[in-house]
Amino acid sequence: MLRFLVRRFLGAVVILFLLSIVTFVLFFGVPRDPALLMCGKTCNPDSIANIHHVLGLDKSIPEQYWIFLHNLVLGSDGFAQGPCPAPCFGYSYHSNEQVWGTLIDRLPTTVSLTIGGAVCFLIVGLGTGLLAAWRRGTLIDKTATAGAMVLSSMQIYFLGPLALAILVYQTHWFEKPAYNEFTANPASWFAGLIIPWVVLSTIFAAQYTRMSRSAMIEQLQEEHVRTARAKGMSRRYVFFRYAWRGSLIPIVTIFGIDLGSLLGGAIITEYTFGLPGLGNLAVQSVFFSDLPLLLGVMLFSATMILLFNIIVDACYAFIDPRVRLA
Amino acid sequence: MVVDGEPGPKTKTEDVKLEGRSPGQLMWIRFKRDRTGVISAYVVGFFFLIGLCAPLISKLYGKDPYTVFADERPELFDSAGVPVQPNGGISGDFWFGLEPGNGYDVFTKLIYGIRTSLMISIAVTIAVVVTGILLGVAAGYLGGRTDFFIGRVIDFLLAFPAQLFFIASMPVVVSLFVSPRDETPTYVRVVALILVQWFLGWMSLARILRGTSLALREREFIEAAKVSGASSWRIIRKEILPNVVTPLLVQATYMLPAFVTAEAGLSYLGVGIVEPTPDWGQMFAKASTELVLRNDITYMFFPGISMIIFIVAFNLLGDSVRDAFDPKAAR
Amino acid sequence: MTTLTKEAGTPSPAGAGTLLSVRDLHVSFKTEDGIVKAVNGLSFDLQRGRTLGIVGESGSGKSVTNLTVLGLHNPQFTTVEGEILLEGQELTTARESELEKLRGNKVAMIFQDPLTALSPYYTVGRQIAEPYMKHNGASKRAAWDRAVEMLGKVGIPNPKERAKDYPHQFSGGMRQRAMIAMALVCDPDLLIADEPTTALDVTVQAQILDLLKDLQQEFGTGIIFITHDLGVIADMADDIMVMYAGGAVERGTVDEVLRSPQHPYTWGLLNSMPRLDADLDAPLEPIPGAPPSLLTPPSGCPFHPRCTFQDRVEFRDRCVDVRPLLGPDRGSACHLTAEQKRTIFIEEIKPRLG
Amino acid sequence: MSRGGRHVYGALSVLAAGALVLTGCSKGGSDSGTNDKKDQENAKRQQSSIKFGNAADSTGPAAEVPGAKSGGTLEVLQRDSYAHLDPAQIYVSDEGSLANLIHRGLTGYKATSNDGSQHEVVGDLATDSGTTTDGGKTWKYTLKDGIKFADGTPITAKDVRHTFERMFAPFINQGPAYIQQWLADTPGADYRKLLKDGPYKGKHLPDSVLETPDDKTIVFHFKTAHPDLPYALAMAGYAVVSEKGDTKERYDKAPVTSGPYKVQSFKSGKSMVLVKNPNWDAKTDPIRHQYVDQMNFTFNQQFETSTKALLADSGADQAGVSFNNQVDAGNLSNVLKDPKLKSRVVSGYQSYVGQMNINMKHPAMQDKKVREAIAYALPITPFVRAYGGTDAMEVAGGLISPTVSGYDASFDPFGKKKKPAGDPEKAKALLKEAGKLNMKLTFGYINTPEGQQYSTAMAAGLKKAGFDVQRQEIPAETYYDQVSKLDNNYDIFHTAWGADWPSASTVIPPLYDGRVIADGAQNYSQINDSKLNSEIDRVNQITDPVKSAAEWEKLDQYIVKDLVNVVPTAYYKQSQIAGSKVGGLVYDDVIGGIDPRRLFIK
Repeated sequence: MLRFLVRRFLGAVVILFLLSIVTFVLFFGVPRDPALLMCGKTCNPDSIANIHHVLGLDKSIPEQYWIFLHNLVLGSDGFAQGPCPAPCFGYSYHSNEQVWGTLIDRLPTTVSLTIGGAVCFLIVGLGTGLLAAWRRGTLIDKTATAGAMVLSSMQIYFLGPLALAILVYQTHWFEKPAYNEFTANPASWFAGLIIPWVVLSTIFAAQYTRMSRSAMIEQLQEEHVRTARAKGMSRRYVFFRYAWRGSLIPIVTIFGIDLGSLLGGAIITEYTFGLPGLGNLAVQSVFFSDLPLLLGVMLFSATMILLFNIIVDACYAFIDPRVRLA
Repeated sequence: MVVDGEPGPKTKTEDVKLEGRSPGQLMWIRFKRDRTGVISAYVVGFFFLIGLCAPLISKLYGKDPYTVFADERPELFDSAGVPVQPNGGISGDFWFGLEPGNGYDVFTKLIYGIRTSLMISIAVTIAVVVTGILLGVAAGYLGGRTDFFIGRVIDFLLAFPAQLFFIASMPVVVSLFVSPRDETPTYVRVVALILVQWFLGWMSLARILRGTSLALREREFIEAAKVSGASSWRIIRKEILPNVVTPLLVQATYMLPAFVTAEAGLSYLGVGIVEPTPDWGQMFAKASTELVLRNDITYMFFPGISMIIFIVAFNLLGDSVRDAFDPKAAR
Repeated sequence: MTTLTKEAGTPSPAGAGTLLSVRDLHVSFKTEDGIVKAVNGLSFDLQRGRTLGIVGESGSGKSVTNLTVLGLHNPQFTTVEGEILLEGQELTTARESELEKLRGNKVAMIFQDPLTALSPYYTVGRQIAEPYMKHNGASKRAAWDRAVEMLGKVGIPNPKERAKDYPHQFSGGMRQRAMIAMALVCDPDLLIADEPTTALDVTVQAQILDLLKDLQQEFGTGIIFITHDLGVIADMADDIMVMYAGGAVERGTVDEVLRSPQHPYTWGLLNSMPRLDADLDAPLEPIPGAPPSLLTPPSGCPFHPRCTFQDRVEFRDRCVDVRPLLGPDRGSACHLTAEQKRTIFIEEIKPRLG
Repeated sequence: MSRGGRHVYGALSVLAAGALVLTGCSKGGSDSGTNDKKDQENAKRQQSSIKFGNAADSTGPAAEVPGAKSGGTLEVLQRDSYAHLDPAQIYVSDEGSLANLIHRGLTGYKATSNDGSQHEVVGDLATDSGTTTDGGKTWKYTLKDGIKFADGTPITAKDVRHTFERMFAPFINQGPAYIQQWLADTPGADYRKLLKDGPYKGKHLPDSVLETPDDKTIVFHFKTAHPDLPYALAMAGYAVVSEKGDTKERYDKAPVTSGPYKVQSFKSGKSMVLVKNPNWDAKTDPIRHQYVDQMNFTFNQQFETSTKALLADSGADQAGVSFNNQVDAGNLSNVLKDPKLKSRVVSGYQSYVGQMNINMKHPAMQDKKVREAIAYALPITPFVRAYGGTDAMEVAGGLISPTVSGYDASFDPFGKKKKPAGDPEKAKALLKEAGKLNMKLTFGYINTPEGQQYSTAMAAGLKKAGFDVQRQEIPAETYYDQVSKLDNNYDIFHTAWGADWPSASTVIPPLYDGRVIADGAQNYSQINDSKLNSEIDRVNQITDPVKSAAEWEKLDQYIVKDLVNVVPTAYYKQSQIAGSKVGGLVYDDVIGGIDPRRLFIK
C-alpha cells in the first residue's frame, strides 16, 4: 500500500510538472500582455517595460519557469507585495493577492458546492438506480430510466438559467444563489447554495441513476450472483451483498473522476450562478491574463484530479480483493 | 427473479438463422427491428437535415439570422431590446419569436445555430476517430515502447482539467491563425474549437481501441497473417481495422453528442462562437443573461428543448447501435 | 435402474425411489426475435443415489432444463409448462420463498467455470458457510467450522487457513472443489452438475470426478450430470439421456447408449469424439450443419436437416413431417426401424469408431 | 429486456421534454420600461460651473448636513473589493469614493449645495485652493495647522514632497500622471526619467521643480501654465502619503490614512471595517464629516444582491448603502417608478461619454461628407439597448457630459435625440454625393457580449446607409491598446471617456489635441486640426474656471459639428439606493455616485 502510494504520488508530481510547463508555454503563446492590463490610462513602452520588470516578465521564459518552481517549493521573500511562503505561486497580477491565499479563499465555495451536490446526487441517483434495477422492467423502472435519460441529456447551461428564471426571477421563491460562509450563518449558506446543488445534482443524479442501474443489472447477470441464488440466498441478500459489491467499482471510478474535476472548479456551474469558487477564478485568470493565478488554478485542479485518481485506485483494493496495490 | 440474463440459446439460434450474413448486415437487421432506435435515427437525421438545409429553409421562410429587427421593427421592442409582445414576440411573422437584445429571428437563428454546432462536432468526431484509430491501434498492435509511450501521453492528457484547458487555450489557438490586429474570421474560431476539443478528446477512444487491438493481436487469424508474411501495415489494414469498426461506431455515436454539448459549453462561456454567428451554445449564453431571465423566459426554451431532444435521440440511437452490434449487452 | 420415461402428455406417478420427476416440460423465452422454445416436452426421472448424464451440444436445452428445476430462470421472459416434481413437490408453481428453502439445501448446483461462479469479493469460507447458516440456522461460528470441514472433505489441504482465502487465490481444481464443498454443505438430495469439469485440465478433471463419485457414495446424493463429453459421462453416469433441440432423442443405461447407440445424432456425437484406442487413420467426423434455430424449429424430426440417414427411412417425408417419439424406457426418437438402427450402427458406424 | 419497454421510455422521454415547454411562457417587454419624465429631469440636472475657493471657503468645519446625527454603524455593500488603498495607485471610481473618507489631498471639492450638483474647489490640507501669480506656472500651497495622519504624526510639507516623489517610482503605475507630466514637462511616461527610483535611493526632485522651503509650504514650478492644478490636486491619486509610514508596495493594503476614517481591518475580497480617525480634526476640514461611528464593508455583493437587500430594508440593511453598486437593470424601472422609494433613491450621470471615433488617418475618412454620413447613419439604439435601455444610457448630443462644467443639453447637430436609430436616407444621400456608395468601412469592436451585440446592430444600420461594414473583433482586455495604436486598421471604433475632474480640460485636450497623437495616447480619431489645437492652447490658459467652461463647450460643438471626427453616442447614467435609516443621501456629480462623506444614520 505504501509503495503504491509513493509510486502514484511520484507519478502525479511528474504529471503536474509537465502540466505546469504546458501552462507556461500556453500562457506565453497568448499574444496579449498582462502589463497592458495593469498599465492604466497613461500607458507607454517605458511603463510597460517597468511592469515587465516588476513582474519578472523581462527574464527569459526558462528563467521565469525556474523561478516559479523555486518559489513553489521553497517560497520566496522576493516579492514586492510581501512574503510568499511555500507553496508560493506568487502574487496575482490583477488583485495583487497571494495566489495560494486566493485559492484557499475560494476553496470553501467550491467544496461546499461539490460536497452538497455530491451528497444529493449520490443519494438520489444511486437510490433511483438501485430501485430501478430492483424493480427492473416495471413501470417504476421505465419511468426512472426515461426520466434519467432526459435529465442526463440536460446541460447546466440550460437547467441553471432555467432554474434561475423560474425560481428566482419569476416566482421569487428563492434567493439568487450566492456563497455565504457556513461558519457565519449556516442557514444562509444553505439558502444560497440550494439552487446550484439541485441543478448540479439533477444532472449528475440522472447520470448516476443510469450508471448504477446498468451496473447492477450487469452484475445481476454475473455467474457468481446466479450461484448465490442457487445456494438459496434471498433476492435481497444477493442484490445488496453480491451485485452491489461488484457495481461499486464503476460507481466509485466515475464518482472519483467527478469529485476530482468538480473540486478543481465546477466552471460552468459557478459561472452560471456567479459563485466565487475556483471555477470562476479560473475563468477570471484567463480573461485577465493572470499567469500566477492561471498556473495556480490549473495545478490545483490537476492535483485534485490526480489525487482522486489515486484515491479511486486505493478504493479498488478495499472493494475488490483481487486488486493488489503495488 | 434475479438471475435474468438473456437466456443462453437465444444468440446461438439467431446466429444460426442469420448464418452467412456479414456482421454489418446482422447489425443492420437487428437495428431495423429496434423501433426506438429507428425513431431516434429519424430524429437525429432530422436535425442533420435541418442543419444541412438551413439556408434553404431560411430562404423559404424569408428571413435570415442576421437581421437586426430591433432596429428594423422598433415598434416590437422596448429600449432594452426586449420584445414587447408576450412570449418573446412569437407571431405569424416570427414563428419562434425574437431574440432579446438585437431582435434576431429566433427560428432562423436556431436552425443556423444547429448547423454551426453540428458541423463543428462532426469535424471533432472525425478528427478524434482518426487519431483514436491511429494511436490506439498503433499502441495495441505494436505494443512495446510505442504502447508505453502512447499510454503515458494518454495518462498525462487525462490529468488535464479539460474545461479549464479549453478556456485557457482557445485564445491561444485563435491567435495562432490570425494576428491580433485582424478580424478573426468565423472559420478560425471554428477551427480553434475543433483543435482544442480534439486535443483532449481522443484518449478514451484510443484506450478502447488499444484494448481491442491488443486482444486481436493474440488471435489466431492475426498470427496466421503474420506467419504468412503479411506486413504490419497490411495486417492492421486488412485484419485489425475491420474488427475495431464495432467499438468505433458505438463510441462515435456516444461521442458526437458529447462534443455538441461541450462546444455549446465553450460558446456559453464566451470563448467559442460569438455573436452574430448563430450557434447553439451562443444562444444559451444569451438565454442566461439577466435580460432574458427576467423578461423573456420563452426564448431559452428554443435552444434548450431542441438540444435536449437532440441529445436524448442521439443517446437512444447510441444505445440502439450498441445493442445491434452486441445484443448480449445488458440493458 | 429405472429411467422411467413416458411420452409427452402421459404423466405417470413417480415411483417410490424417485427423487426428481420431470414431466412434459416446455420452456420458452420471449426474445427480441420471437419466442425461443428452449425445451420441448421433456420428461425424465431420477432415482435417489443415482447419476443421470445429460448429453448434447450447447443450445440443446440441457442447462435450461436444470436452471428451471431450481427456478433460476427469469419469470418475466420465460414460460414454463409441465411438471417438475421433487419428492412429489411441484416446483414449477412453487413460491419463490419455498424455492429459496430448497436451493442449496435439498437441491444444489455446480457450475462450469468456478472462477466466475464464485464471488470474487468474499472468502471461500464465507461463501460456503452462507447457505449453511441460512438453511440450518447455524451460527456464524458453526457455519464457518462447517465450511472448513467441507473444504477438508473435498480435499483442500490446510482447510482452516485456505477458508480465509479468496477464490482468485485458489487454483482451478481447488476452486471447483470449493464449489463442490459449497454445493454439498447442506447435504442435498439432488446435485445438478452443469459441465463441472469442462473448464479444468484432464488430470484435475479425473480428480474432481473421483471426488464427486466418492461424495455421492458417502451422502447418497442423486446427481444430474450435464456434459457434452461422452468420455466423462461413461465414467460418471448410470443412465444417459441425449438431448437435441430441446428434447430427448435417446435414452438408456450407460452401457446401452454407448455400446449400441440407436440415434443418428448419438452416432454423430460418438463419431466426433476422439478415442485413445481409435484407429489413427479413421478421421473424426463432425456432425454436418449447425444446431437448429429454436425460434423456428425444423418440422418433423428436429434432426432431419442434418441427418445423413433420412433416405433410409421408408417414407422419407416422415422425417420432415412427423416428429418421432421416444418411449419411456431404453429407446430413441428416430423413424429408422430398430433393425435399421442396429445394422447401421454395427456396419457403418462402429468400424469407424474402432 | 423487451422492446416494449424501450418504447415506453422513449415516449416518456418526449413527454417529459414537452412538459417543460408548458412553463415557458412569458409576458412581453422588459421590466425596464422607458421613463421619459425621468429623462427630462435628468437632462435638466447638470453641473453648473465650478469656481476655485479662497481661504475662507477652505476653512473647516464643513457645513452641517441638515438633520444630521452622529453615531451608528453604516453597512456598505460593494461588488468589487478595493484593489488599491495606496492613494498613488487610485484612479478608478470605486476606490475614488472610498478615498473621500480616508485620504486627504492639498485640495478637494466642497459641495456648495445639498443636492450634489454645485461644487467648488477648496483647500483641503492646504489653506486655499492654491495661489498662482504667473498665470498657472508657479503654484504655492500652505498647509493648515493641526493636520495629522491617523497615527498621530503631523502632516508636513516633507510628506507632500514625498507623496509626489514616490509617484516616479516604478511600482506606482496605476494612478494619474498629470502632475508628474507637468512637473517633468513631458508627455506620456517620460516623466519617470526625472526621478527614476522615486525618493527611495536618496535622490529628490530639484527645488526648481518642487520646492518645500519650510514645513508648511509647497511650491510647484511648471514650465508651462497649468491653471487646472487645483482640480488635479483634488484627485484621490494625489492624496498625501506618510513618508515615515511608507511601506512601498505594501502600503497598498495598509496605508496611513489622513481622512476622518481609518482602516481597522481589511480582508481583501471579503470585508473591510472603517472606524473614526481620532486624529482627524473637523476644524481643519471644509469638505468632510464624521457622523457615522463605523462603516462595515462587505464585498462581492452583486448589483442584484445589494439592490434586493436594500429594497427589503430590514435589519442591518436599513442602515445600508452601496457607494458604487447601481440599482440592477432588472429592478431599475420599478425602483424609479415607486414614489415610496423616492427618498431612498438617487440618480445621476456618471462622467463617461460614449463616442464613435472616426479614424482620420485613413484616406477614405478624410472626406467630411463620408464622416457626416457616418454620423447620420450610426444608430445609437443598439448601444443603449446593449447596456440596459434608456434607464441606463441617454443618447448624447455633445462630448461634454452633464457632470462636467459647461454642458449644453440642447446641442444635437445630427438629430440623434430625435432619431436615435439613425437617419439612413440622409446618410445615403451624403454618401452618394461623395461618390462613395458601398465603400468599405472597418468597424473595430470590443469583444464582450455587449460589444458583440451593439456592433452587429450598428453595422446593420450603417449598411442600410450604403456602407460595406467589416466588423473586426478586438479582445476586451487589450481593446484600448489596439485602438490607440496609430496604424490600426479600424475606420470606426467606440470608446468612452470620463473626465478626471469636472472640467472639459480633461476631455478635449487629451482626446482631440493633434499634437498628442502617439501610440497609446487617447487621440483615438487622430484628429489634428490647427484651429482646434490653437484653441485648446488658448482655453487652457484661462485661469477663470467658469469662463473656460464656456469656451470648452464651444470647442465641443466645433468638434462634433464641424470636424465630425467623433460621433457622441451616449451619457452613462445610474441610480443608487440606500436603506431607510441612511440620511444625507445625495448623488454627487463630481464623485459620480453617492457622496459617502455626508451620510449619517437617522
